[in-house]
Amino acid sequence: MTEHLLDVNNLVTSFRTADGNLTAVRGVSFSVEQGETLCIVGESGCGKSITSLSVMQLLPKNGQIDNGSIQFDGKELTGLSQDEMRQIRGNDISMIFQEPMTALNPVFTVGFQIREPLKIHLGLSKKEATQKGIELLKQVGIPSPEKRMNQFPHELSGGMRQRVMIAIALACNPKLLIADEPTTALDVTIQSQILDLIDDLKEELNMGVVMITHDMGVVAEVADRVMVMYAGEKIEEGDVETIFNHPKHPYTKGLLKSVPNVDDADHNLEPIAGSLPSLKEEIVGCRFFDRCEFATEKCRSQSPPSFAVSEGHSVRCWLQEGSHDERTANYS
Amino acid sequence: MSTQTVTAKGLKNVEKDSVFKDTMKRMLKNKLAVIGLVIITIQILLAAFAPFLTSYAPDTQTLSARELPIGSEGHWLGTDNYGRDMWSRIVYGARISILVGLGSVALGLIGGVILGLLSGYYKKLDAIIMRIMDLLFSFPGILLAMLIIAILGTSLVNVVIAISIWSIPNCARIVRGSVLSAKKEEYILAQRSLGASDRRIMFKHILPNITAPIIVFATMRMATAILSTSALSYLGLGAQPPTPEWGAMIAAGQDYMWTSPHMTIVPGIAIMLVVFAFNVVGDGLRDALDPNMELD
Amino acid sequence: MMSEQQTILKLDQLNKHFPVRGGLLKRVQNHVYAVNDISIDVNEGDSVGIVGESGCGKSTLGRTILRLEEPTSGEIWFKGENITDLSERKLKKFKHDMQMIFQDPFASLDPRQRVGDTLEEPFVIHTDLSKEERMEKVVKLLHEVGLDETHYYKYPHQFSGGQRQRIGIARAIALNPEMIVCDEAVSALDVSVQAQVIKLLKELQDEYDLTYLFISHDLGVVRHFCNKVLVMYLGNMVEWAPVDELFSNPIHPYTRALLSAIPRPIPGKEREKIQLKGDLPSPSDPPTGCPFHTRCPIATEVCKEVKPEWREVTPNHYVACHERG
Amino acid sequence: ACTGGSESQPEGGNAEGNEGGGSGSADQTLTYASTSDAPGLSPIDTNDSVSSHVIEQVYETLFKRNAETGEIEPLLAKSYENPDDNTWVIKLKEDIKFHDGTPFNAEAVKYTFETFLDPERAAPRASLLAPVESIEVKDEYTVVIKTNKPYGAMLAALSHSNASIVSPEADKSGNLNENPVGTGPFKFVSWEKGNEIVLEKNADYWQGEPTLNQVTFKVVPSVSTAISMMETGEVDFIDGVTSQHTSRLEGNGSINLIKKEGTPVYYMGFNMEKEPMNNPEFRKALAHAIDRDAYVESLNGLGVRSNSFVGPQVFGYDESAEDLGYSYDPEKAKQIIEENGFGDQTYHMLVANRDMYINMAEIAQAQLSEVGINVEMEMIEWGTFLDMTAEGNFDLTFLGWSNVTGDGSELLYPNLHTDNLGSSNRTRYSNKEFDELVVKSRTTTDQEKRKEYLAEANALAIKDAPWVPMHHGVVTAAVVDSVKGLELSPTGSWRLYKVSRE
Amino acid sequence: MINLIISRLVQMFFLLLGISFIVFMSMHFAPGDPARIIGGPTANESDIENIRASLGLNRPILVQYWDYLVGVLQGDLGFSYQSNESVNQAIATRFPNTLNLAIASMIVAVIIGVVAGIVSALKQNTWWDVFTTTGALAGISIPNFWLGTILILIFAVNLQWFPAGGLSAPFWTLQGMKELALPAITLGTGSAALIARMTRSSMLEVIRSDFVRTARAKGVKEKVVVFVHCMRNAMIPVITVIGMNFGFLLGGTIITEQVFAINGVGRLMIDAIADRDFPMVQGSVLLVASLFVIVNLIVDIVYAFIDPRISYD
Ligand SMILES: Nc1ncnc2c1ncn2[C@@H]1O[C@H](COP(=O)(O)OP(=O)(O)OP(=O)(O)O)[C@@H](O)[C@H]1O
Ligand SMILES: Nc1ncnc2c1ncn2[C@@H]1O[C@H](COP(=O)(O)OP(=O)(O)OP(=O)(O)O)[C@@H](O)[C@H]1O
Ligand SMILES: [Mg+2]
Ligand SMILES: [Mg+2]
Repeated sequence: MTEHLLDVNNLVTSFRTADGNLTAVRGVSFSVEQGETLCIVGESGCGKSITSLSVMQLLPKNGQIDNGSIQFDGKELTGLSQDEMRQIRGNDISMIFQEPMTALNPVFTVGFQIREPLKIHLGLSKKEATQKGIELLKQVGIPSPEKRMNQFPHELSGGMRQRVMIAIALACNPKLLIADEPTTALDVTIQSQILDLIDDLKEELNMGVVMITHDMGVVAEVADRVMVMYAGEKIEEGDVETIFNHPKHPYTKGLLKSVPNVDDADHNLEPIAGSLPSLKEEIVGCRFFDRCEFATEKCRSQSPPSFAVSEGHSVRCWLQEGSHDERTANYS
Repeated sequence: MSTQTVTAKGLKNVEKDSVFKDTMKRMLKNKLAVIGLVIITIQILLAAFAPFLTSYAPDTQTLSARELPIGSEGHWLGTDNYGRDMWSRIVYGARISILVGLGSVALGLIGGVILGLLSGYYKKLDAIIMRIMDLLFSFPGILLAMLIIAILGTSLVNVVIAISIWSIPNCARIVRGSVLSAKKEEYILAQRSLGASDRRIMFKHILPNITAPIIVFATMRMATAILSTSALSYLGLGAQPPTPEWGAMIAAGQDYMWTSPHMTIVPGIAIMLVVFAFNVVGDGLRDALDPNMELD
Repeated sequence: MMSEQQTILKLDQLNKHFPVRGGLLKRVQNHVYAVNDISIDVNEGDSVGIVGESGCGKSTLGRTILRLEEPTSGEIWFKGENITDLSERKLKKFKHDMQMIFQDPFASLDPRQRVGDTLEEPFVIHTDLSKEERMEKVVKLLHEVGLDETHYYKYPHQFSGGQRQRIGIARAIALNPEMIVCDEAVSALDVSVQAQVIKLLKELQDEYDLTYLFISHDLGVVRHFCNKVLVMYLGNMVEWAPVDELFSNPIHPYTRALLSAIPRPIPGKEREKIQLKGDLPSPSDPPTGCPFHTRCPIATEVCKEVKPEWREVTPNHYVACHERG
Repeated sequence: ACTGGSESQPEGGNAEGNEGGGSGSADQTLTYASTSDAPGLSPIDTNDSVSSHVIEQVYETLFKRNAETGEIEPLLAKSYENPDDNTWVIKLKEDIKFHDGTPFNAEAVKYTFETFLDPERAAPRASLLAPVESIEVKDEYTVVIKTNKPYGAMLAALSHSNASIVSPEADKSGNLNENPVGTGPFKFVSWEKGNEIVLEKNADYWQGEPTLNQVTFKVVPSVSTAISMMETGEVDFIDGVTSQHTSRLEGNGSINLIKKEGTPVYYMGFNMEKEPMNNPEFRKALAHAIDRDAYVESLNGLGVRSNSFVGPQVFGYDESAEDLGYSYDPEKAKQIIEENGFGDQTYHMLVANRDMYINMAEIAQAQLSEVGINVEMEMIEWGTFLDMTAEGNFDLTFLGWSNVTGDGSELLYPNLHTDNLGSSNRTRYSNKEFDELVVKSRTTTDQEKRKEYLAEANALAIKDAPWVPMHHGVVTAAVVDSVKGLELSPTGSWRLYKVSRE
Repeated sequence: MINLIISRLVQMFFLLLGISFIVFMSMHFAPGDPARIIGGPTANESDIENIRASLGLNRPILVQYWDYLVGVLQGDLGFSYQSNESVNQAIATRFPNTLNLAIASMIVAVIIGVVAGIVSALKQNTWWDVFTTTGALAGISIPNFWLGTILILIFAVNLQWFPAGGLSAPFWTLQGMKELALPAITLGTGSAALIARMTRSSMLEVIRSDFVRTARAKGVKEKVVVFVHCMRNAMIPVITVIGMNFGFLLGGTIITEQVFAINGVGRLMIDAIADRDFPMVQGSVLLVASLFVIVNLIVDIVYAFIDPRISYD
């Protein structure tokens, strides 16, 4: 195994609730290279955000990482103290959140919020930080940045705020950018601007990017590699062409068929029946079992391991057992 | 789609979930709220069974047995300056507190809810009603009550009226605020698009959905009402002697604080406990009444 | 989808402006021009997609048509009758025929009412059915949208988003309406569920001959679901055409930009993107002339001053643009 | 020659007046706490006990009642004589000056009394000198007062604090209410309304300099707080202590509780104009029902048990009255009540919300209910109480009369005489025979005769029982140890001239 | 901002007009005749008529109200029936005491309330939380006058740390502060408890919000997260409570002034109501109501400073 920028191995994250422990992320492993975009897709509640928050160690109070390792740049992140983690957050790893409306503090100016990471991690003076902040705003394409520095978030439009978020995330030239549905709340025209922006910046700064989304269109547009999650598990991973053109997991296939195609009016929408299982449900077998048209008895009773279908393409489905004997329990 | 043969009769076998049970379940997880419920239950039981729980009438005087301390024979909570049994007075006082609390809160709610609904729902009425509420609101509560009692005369009933009038603006504001936000909810819009009448929307849909803040307000207000009655009694404007109202008991006992502190401390603790109980129950309800909240 | 079909809805110069109050005496200081001069004809059985950016007045248009908002001016004709000024009472009979499905499956159901009661509501309001009969109707409805009687006594919070949306649909179809306004009816749903709901809506349309006004910002869904599309920008009509025509031959620069911005679920497909400058202007302070000129890549001097006319470019394809009209 | 019929006033019960002395041991200052502020400081324009406490330190009257003997003695007057029943020739002391330097002389007396009687000025206590027809200056130090009919209570009236002599200059040029000027041992310094009035010693006082340097009258609405303030040394003196505070005060070694039998009388009154209160049987039954011994006992020594309306400390009292009246006999009460069916209705008991009356009312109510009389109590503010009793809007009520002049006719006349129906005669008692006796007691100057008339009238009223006398007052004051020389008069008033701090 | 102030003042004008009308009418129709109180128990009907005439009480009520109003508009609140003191004067001497008391108790309440609220929010579900929550609830539940008396007994009489009553020294002196301490605690406790509860819940809400997560993701220190990012947002609802509470405090002064022998407007008011001293009642009620309006105006202005989203133009 070569050293990756981020290497997550068998991550298990759970929540303490009144009804007992809920495991939201179940043994997920993935890695990200420099200059590479990994997209995590999956339906609402499948654990995408929790996976990324685990990496940042910003889980809600009742959440905890139960198992697994997170290596960043060769350094193990689990077990770091809050203070050590703070050095990394906003500096080496940055994160952008879904809601541009609420992710910025409404009572502080844009300038204040953008100066903060610069002062903390780069030790800039207020004046230097202001200079740098203006540059950053310019970099993310905000017109008249000097004026914006003194404005409050509510005075900016949604797209503008998301750009500010990106500027803040990029302030310290992070090696890894995690973007949790950065464009879901935006209009398509704005979305396309933001996606382009992230892509350009990635190229420019040679960052690794983890992009979380449920929009297959976005995936196709920005991803180098794709990881599909279902009910807390990674069920398929591969490079973007493989996932779109040769999906192996029935869920991935279903997902692709559920997306209406703008360019093809006759595209036959085929919904996947049923809905996500609840996290509370104890499931011994495959978690997709009751929605899967190919399900067998084995699927019900045994949880499938990860099968490597080809170089860099792994699928967690019993259907792959026969066709490929090479079996890896743990993909790395 | 499954079989079409099932008719409404099939419904008989279907289990119903109840909001009440759910709410109670959530409430019972909140320890403080449970303590509060227990205190309130005890108070209600005391009030209901007062004659069976006491061996003296609350206003029977024994001038020869004045100011007996706690633990005296036959009077485990002692007696007051007229030789009246403190326990009887506390137990009968529970009735008064409940009546005053319930009465004033109920009256206040009726006024407040109606005004709040109207002003939240009808923009045209809003300005007028809210200005009147502002007017009432800008009087400090006790002062308003004092003025009302000055006009109506001193009696427990008038205290109830005074406190309820003073609750109205508060209640109306809360209701109005909730109505304003409920009105914008899509399910209300849905109701309108079905062609439901305003009255139906207000009382069938908006009102049930704003019960949470109203109930919370009511429980908290019970506490305030009990406290205010006692403050008015302290000023001589509340319960009439020999009514064993707790606040009046404290006020009367103040002068004996030095020699017979139990005369103030016992009713003082009674008030504190009940006010505390209503507050924690109110708090607990606030959390428990949110239908979207999962059981956690 | 020929025009020999009956017109069910006709909008004539429909406007909806919200007053903005302020100042000392709370006087009207300005207006939000949410819907401006919308005129279209919708035929029976049509599924009309209404698309545009957030805040461009789609929802307001939908609500105004259903008379949930009072139109500022213009006329609404439904089934040959002018319903613009009908009183609430007279309007009630039309409420049978026009229904709405809402965007937020969590907000559109009364959280304090059992699902059964929610679904009985239309019958209580509009019919004299007995409780028993109503229950029977409701059970039938539940089956129709893919649920069953076990859900009758449940509360909305016990359902998933997709199921709730089905309940919303059941409520909308309860009285056998002829036209349903779907305001972002599938936007909040996951793709797999979204597909389920779209399928359901289509089935219902086939079964009951429904007309849909389908408000959406997802052009993929619109393409799939609708047969006509109205593109709106800042409260104004920009382009109005049959769906295939619009997607294959978009004329207005805004429509083009919109189409080009949609991410296609086909990796590696390079396409020419038309990036728009800046953001949507404020609807309370719309630009003069063509509302789009501030962001238009091909705007000229005329566009700044003169509002373009509504022109039929090719049959049934209308557009408002000076340059491409 | 000393009797005084002066007016008395219904006891407010709460208006405690006390004086206090300054704190530090040698520091000759005193702080007195009262529950309310004085409405004014002019003897002419006020009519209440709080004001009179201050007035009595600043002003002086022509005569004063000796606190010990109860005799009336000259103060600013040197002597007096009655050439006839309607003429009072009063010689004045010489060389006395008001605080503002104005000399005290016959002109000042004439001015004061004429102003007092001026209908324009509408002095609230003008009735005190109502029989006066004219005031003449005979010479610099002699005044002649003429009355239109013999006035038995003249000296008592002239010793009433409202008949204090004021500086004519000060009254003409300023407002005595705000800026009092008299001849007394203390001079006015300042008044912060609602908070405190400060007096300082009058170094030129004609009887010699007082010991106290400064006196502060502080307003402390809560008696309990006032006592706390005595314990922390912020207050030196309070008066009008009620029974609930006695044990706390007595328990404190550094506070002296002074008690003295006094002139006030407290009673339960019937509304004589209403059924069945106008029935003597009813009143008799209720009088039998109330255990006044137990009640007085519960006052912790702050009340005197007596059947008489005219109290033991009041001129006109006769011991034989104790054998009259109706003693505690609940059986008899029950019997009368049953026979007459008095128990069938609920009676409206109107009570002013002042501690003492509430106390009486609570006890009376409990005892009445034991004999089958159902009473509903209405507690109201003093102001409304006056209104409602004046309108006769009650069945039973409780009242008191402090009797500032200590003279029986000034109790019986205002409270029970037919003339005063609708004003101070709140129980609406009217008895011709009684009226005649009272008038005689007022117009006779022979004190022995007066005493007989009063005793007779008293006996008559006791028999008719428009009142059930609850108790006769004990005037009280509590002072911190270091305060010496305070003398309480039976009317509850006090002077600080001889007070000192140790 | 200027707009807000002007419009509030205009609103206040009408509010006061309404209040004065209601109070005027209700006092006049309430039982209890000021003339009889002044006349005292010995006065007869004609005396009382004279007094009524001298007070102008025998004129038609609307004429009386109009005259009163004209006076008020000229800044003259009339004269006390009881002591003939000018109402302006009476209020001017007592108001500073009430204001000192109210402000001191507000300070007590805000300090205790905000600190307790933050502690219990940060230590949610620990016994710190239980302790402060219970304490706050107990604070709400104690009757004012009871607490006052107990504080006097403990801290004035027994420990002799503070005086038992009175307010004479200016508040900036040590003596003045000592005098204010007990009444301010008595009066502030209830509000402190309310503020603590509000602070706690609003803090908890803010702590869970997205922008706090953003701040953490930037690597901001926890202390800064809490005291810079959370505090200011959490204070927004708390400030409303503070404003509302001021009315409650003003009401509370009535009792506190009574217990602690403070010569303030509250006491003036009860005495005036009891004496049916209409001009005094009117004047003090108008004062208290305007104070309430002004405080809430200040609250709204403070709002705009704390929350940039609020603009009043
Ligand atoms: N604080 C929490 N306590 C308990 N469960 C939680 C908590 N936060 C999240 N979960 C649960 O964890 C699961 C995964 O949540 P996550 O936010 O990662 O989903 P997601 O894939 O990001 O979904 P979305 O697309 O809606 O953002 C969900 O089922 C959610 O209910
Ligand atoms: N009740 C109202 N009062 C004032 N302005 C309103 C009101 N309702 C809507 N608006 C304004 O009208 C404009 C159009 O709103 P509308 O909700 O119709 O947009 P939309 O196209 O549905 O947007 P979205 O896609 O975000 O739902 C917006 O600028 C909105 O702020
Ligand atoms: Mg997420
Ligand atoms: Mg919308």
